[in-house]
Amino acid sequence: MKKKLNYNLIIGYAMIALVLLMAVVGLFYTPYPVNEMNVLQKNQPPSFAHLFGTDQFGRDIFSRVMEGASTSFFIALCVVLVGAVIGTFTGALTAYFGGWLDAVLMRVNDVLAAFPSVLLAICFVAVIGPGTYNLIVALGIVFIPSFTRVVRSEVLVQKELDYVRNAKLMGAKDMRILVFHILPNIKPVLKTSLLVGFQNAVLSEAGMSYLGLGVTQPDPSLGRMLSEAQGFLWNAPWYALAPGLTILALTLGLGLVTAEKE
Amino acid sequence: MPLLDIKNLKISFQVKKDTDGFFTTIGEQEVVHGIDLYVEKGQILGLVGESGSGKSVSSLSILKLLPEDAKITADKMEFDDIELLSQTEAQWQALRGDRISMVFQEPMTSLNPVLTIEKQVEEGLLLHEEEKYKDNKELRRERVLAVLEEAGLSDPEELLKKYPHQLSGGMRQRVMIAIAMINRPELLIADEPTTALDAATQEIILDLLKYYCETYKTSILFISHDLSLVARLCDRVLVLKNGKVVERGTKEDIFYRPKQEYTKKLMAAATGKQLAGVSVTNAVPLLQLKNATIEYREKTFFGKEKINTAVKNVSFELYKGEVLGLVGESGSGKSTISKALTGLLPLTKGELIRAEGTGTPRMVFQDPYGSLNPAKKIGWILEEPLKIQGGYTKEERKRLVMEALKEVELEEGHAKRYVRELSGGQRQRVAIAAALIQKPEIVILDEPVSALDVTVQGQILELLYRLKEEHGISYLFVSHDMNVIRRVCDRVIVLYQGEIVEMGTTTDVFEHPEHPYTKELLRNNMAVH
Amino acid sequence: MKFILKKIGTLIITLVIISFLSFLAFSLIPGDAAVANLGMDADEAAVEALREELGLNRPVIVQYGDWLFSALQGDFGESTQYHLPVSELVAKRLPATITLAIYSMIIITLVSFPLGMLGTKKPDGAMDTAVTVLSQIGMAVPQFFLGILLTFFFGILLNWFTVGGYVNPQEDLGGFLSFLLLPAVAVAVPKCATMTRYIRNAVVAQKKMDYVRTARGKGNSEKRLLLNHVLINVMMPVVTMLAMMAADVLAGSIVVEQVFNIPGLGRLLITSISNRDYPVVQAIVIYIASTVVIMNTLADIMYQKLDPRVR
Amino acid sequence: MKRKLLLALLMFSVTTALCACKGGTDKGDTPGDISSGTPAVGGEIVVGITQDLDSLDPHVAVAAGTDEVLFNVFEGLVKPDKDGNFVEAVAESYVISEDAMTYTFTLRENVKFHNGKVVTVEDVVYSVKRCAGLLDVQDPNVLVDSALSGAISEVVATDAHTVVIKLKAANTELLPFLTCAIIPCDYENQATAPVGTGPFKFVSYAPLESFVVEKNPDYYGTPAYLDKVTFKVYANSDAAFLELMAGKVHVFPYLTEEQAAQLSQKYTIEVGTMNLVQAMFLNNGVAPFDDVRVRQAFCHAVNRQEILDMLSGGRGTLINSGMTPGLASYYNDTIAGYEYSVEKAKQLLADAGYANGLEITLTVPSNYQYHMDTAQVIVEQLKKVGVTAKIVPVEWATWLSDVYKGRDYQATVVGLDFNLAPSDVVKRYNSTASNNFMNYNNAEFDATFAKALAAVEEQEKIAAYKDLQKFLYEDAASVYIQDPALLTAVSKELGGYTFYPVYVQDMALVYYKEK
Repeated sequence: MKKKLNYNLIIGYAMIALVLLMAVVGLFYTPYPVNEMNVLQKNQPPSFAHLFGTDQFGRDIFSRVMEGASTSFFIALCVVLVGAVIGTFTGALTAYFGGWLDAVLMRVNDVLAAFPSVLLAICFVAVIGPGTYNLIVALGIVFIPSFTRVVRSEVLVQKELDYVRNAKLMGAKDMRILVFHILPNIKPVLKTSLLVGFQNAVLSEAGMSYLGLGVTQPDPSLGRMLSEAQGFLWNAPWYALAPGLTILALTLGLGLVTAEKE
Repeated sequence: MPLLDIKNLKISFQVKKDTDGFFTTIGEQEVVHGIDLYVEKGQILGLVGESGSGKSVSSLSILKLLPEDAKITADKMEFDDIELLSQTEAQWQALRGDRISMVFQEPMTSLNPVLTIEKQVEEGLLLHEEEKYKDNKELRRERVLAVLEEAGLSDPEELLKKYPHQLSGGMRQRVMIAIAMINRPELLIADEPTTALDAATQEIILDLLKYYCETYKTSILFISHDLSLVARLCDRVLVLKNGKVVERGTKEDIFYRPKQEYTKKLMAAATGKQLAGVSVTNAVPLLQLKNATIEYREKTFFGKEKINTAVKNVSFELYKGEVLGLVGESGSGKSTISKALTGLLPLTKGELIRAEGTGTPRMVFQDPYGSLNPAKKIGWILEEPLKIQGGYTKEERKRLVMEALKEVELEEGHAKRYVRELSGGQRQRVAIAAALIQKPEIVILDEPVSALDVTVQGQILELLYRLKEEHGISYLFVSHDMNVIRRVCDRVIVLYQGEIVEMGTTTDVFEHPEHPYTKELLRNNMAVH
Repeated sequence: MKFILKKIGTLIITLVIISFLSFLAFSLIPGDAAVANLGMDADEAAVEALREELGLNRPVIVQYGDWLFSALQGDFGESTQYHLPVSELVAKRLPATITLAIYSMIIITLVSFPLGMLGTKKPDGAMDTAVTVLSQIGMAVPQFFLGILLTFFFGILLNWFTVGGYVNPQEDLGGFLSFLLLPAVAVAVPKCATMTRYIRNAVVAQKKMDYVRTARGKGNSEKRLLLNHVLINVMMPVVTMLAMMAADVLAGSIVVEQVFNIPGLGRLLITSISNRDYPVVQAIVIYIASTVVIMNTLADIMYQKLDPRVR
Repeated sequence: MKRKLLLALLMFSVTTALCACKGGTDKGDTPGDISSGTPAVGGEIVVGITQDLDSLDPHVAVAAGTDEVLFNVFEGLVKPDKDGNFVEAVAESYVISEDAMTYTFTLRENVKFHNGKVVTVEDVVYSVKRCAGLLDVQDPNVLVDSALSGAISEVVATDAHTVVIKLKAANTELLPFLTCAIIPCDYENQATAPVGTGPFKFVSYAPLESFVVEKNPDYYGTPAYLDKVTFKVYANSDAAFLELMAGKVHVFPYLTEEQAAQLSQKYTIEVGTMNLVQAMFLNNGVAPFDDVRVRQAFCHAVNRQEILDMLSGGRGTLINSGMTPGLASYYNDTIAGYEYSVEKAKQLLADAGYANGLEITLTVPSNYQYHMDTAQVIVEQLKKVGVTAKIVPVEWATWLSDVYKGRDYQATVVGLDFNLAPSDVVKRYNSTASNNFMNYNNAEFDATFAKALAAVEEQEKIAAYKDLQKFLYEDAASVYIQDPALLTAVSKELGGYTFYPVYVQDMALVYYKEK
């Protein structure tokens, strides 16, 4: 018997852990106050004093990346939760009970699910305006269909299985069957969807903030930082690198873990 | 000089195990531990064994069709004096489909779903006699039509442009055989070629194999779990168990003078010990189905209704303490009736009457894995019906669960396991325990042993019999397997296309079948005797 | 044929629903074009007059009916910001976006097939692992970050192309096409990675199918096996997936147009959103929605045509 | 010209705009004149702009960015020169009556529109009436200039060369508003193919891409040197900057400090000011800013020099009251301004009862990056005096409706632009002014303003305006910050680039230097 390390999983978890650590620590401690400006320290390259350098206001990029990471985590988490909770709810109910409501909801759902998430989110934000909470609402809505679809198709499969028939024979009520018998069985699928959804949520949040339709100033956000940094690409390329690589580490870590779990 | 001569064949696989997420443990597992076999020219060798015996793996190794991580070693593996194991990949390719061919169990998946039959049949010609056939479409087609016709396909022209899914199971398997035979191979390996087919078609395929053997002196290596099939077809038989040869000999040796315990057990399971015999007279029926008709309605997109009649005008009674067999092929309406009896499906016409004090029948399904919630532990699964029923304290429920486990000869520790951690037989025991825990009067057994190996089948049947005797339960035993039905049923109902074509005591039906369909069923199943 | 008609029927209904919903949504937004248009010191009467002229005072359903009627004739109204017909504005933006999308689709197709099959000879082997890691990175990288990186390396460090130097196709088609290459790469990479992974998994899965064993049993070489048997089976879901990917590519180009300063539909959309130029936003949203829905319908029909099993 | 709040750039832009110079430049007396080379006739250039044109019809256009470009195509009866004087354009001469009740304009002979038609008095009457909203059938898209509509009672042509404008009340400051474009009265395609009288004529316009003009050979005045000018629209100054690095743009006026530093190799960096009052405007009507001590505290707490250092490399002109030096003689340069002093600020806050700190909200339009940045710097500075300020970014439309019109805010950071008339700068502080979004209320101010408006005598007028500025300073009506610097990159091959005290890019003066 040989033992082989699962490098993908280890690296994946390590990356997530690193960003998570930055985000969590960032909530309580940052090397410099996030918004503290310093005229004398504008656009400094990375150094021991400023690990990732400073931006055009002399603010410490490392501190801002930490804070930005927590914002990203927070938003992505909320988005996925909104999507997953509502999506699971509608998906499970419509699949289990069927009927015309199922038909209508699925029509709507299919149309929505066909749209790339950023595009739909742009449409929503166009209506409700940018901002952290609006973004969560917009992306949350956008993320519902994918969960609905996954849960629905899984429940459709499960409800035809003999164990559900068995439960019915025992006299179990529909809701009991749904909650205690079927839902535990879609947990594995839901887990993967949550991971994939989280990765998408991080990417979407960053994209929206980059477009200026997400987190608004002065709240630091990795996407926004990148759009600001783009203007300094010639004289301060590290500015773009820090938030970009942080997003990448998070999404890549999630991707690697998801791939291993599938 | 045998055509195929194998000495001390060993096959092992790499096994990956995800132990704790971060580590993958890779180990080697030997599944075939030194098998010797030979096939003479023009002879049919039967390879018999239950699942996990190594019969399929061994046969695949002859054509090197095993996955890449398989390690094959043998002292000798000669085909017509060619040492197979030292062949290069190109040499293997030249042998495959030309001198040695294979037919597989599942013709649907074994054919390429998106290529026409013609493309798939003619490919053998193009691969092995390219110069001759490449630019000669007429010649190619002529050969294809001939080989299809020989395989018993009546209208081969019609078939050429069709796709596998447009054919019936039997036709597909004939196409598979045609593909295998197009280059007149010297050796044909048939791996459970009839298992996926219904009884009538099985017979035709066996005849076809016999025909090739006799006409072209093709040697056949016939692999099956079904002793009765092997008995009818093969000259010599090898019995395998857990990757080792248990017994070998001529057909007569194995069937009439088996030496090994295991062979005897296999034979016993195939023929069956009689478990039925309680004659029921004058009892009040627990359950009555009167003139039941069941239709499925499908609404199409434009609102038209499509009506599918699954069961037509069926009436019967189930008495206390009896085992009533329900026999028929898939699509005969067996499952529909059992669903209707449990109330999962409404009757379109007719009525269902249960005697007073009789609860809803419980069910045991064919596939215990699907019928037991895979996300829950056994203890939870057994406790659930009691919870739903209500009226028990937690301690009482636990006690009842433990009793039920004991009843089906499982241990208390099993309560803490998941379904996937149990063997097939154990799962079915759990399913039975779950069905019985509420002490029902009637249990519907829907093909309860079909998914199990024959030796396990016997154990489960005996368990069911004992439980019936002890608790006075009535069974409705649904099956397509006449052997099993004969062993356990008191009375039998034969279903054909949704209608009852024959009903009577087991003895009557088996000894004096009246309906031609019943006769056909019996002929195919009972050939050993 | 009936299937196609049915699909087209659903398509039309879907489009009407989408257009109405988006129309409704935009009409609910507070702060209208009249105010935005006249600036900060405009007086109430003037705003009211403009509102009247723009038809903002009528019930939504009437506005929608009007809009739909003209839209069917190709008239999507007038931009409140530029006072030009929306259709003209959108038409001007289309070449860049469509070229970018087509470019990306070509890259996706050309790269993902060979890359997807590269590692399948020995699943979990070194080559396979390399492809897997590469595709994981590709899927994880945000398109705009990739765009910025490409800008930095090829535009600033290597100076191989002019950053932000979009050229009008009418002026210089060659320059136009060569400029769009890097943006197309930025749009394509994540989708390419997804596709590569999909193809890789599909090939590996197909190779485990019984029919492959049959084909091998006939004496097919590994190469013939892959090309004549596996690929055709992998192709069908992949082709439909490619069609569906068109939507993702459009979405990607919205972001990437911002990065590379390309005057395409995406930039028009973002600008119009900030200008509250709703006729334009409306038209673009519906344009993109139509593309998405049409591509999906096309994918369905294509699948229907390609796969003998559902034909 | 019309009034508008500076609508500068699109949402990602780094700086706002509007230009002015007059002493605001580093180069002293001849600020706009880069010259030194001999002018060559001919050539084509590309000028970068970051705000797309909102309309080609000069009377419909609202955005400052549009006027900036259309200045080359259209002219009024008069037009501003680089020193802030109004010189005759379509009019050959003008007379303002003694009582300041009638303006009489004599038209220049044979001024031709770009379509070849000669300018007639009908065209002039039509154009002025259209701007003033006096036409019988008024296009609702036209932005009626309230300064004109409120003042003019009648516009009549007395003969083929003379137009008389009669006023409702005496007004000596109407000239700056009569720069409104003269357009043909019977031409209907103004919005798509504009026709004016300027030194350049319209060639083509592609929304969000470019606006192209070519030399008007029939121009009555000094003809332009250049044959063709392409105004290219960029999403933001970053995008333009990248093309500047590639040498594809000849003139670009809205650089950030960092960008300017990197471009100095290839370009001459011209420094002007934006002719803009940038301030943290305070709502005098609500707590805590209804207390003058709090307002004064904030004036002491904001380190204006640091804002300049942070955002524009120290460039920009600090202002101490509500007017910029661009208004020349009207500007009160004797006001010293509030010194930066944390102690004084803290003391004043304590006096007002906020010894333990104070929380306020800053409502800032998020599309103006420069103001957003300023606000961010201010927030940091306020922390030092115990004030916690929270920035609420809002969209421009929301800012207009909530802050500007609704006056529902505590403080905001924006820049206000104005016409070259001094009244235009300060009249919003009149307690009854509809656009007095600061809710500033000082009876003495109101009285002095009325006096200034009515004054016909120039010295009296100047004195009154200087007093008005003093009131604003003493009452600390808002925290006045600066007239921001305008950094413009001009290709080293070019000469003649000139800053104006209004927001224009005059391409008629630009030329390629003779080699």
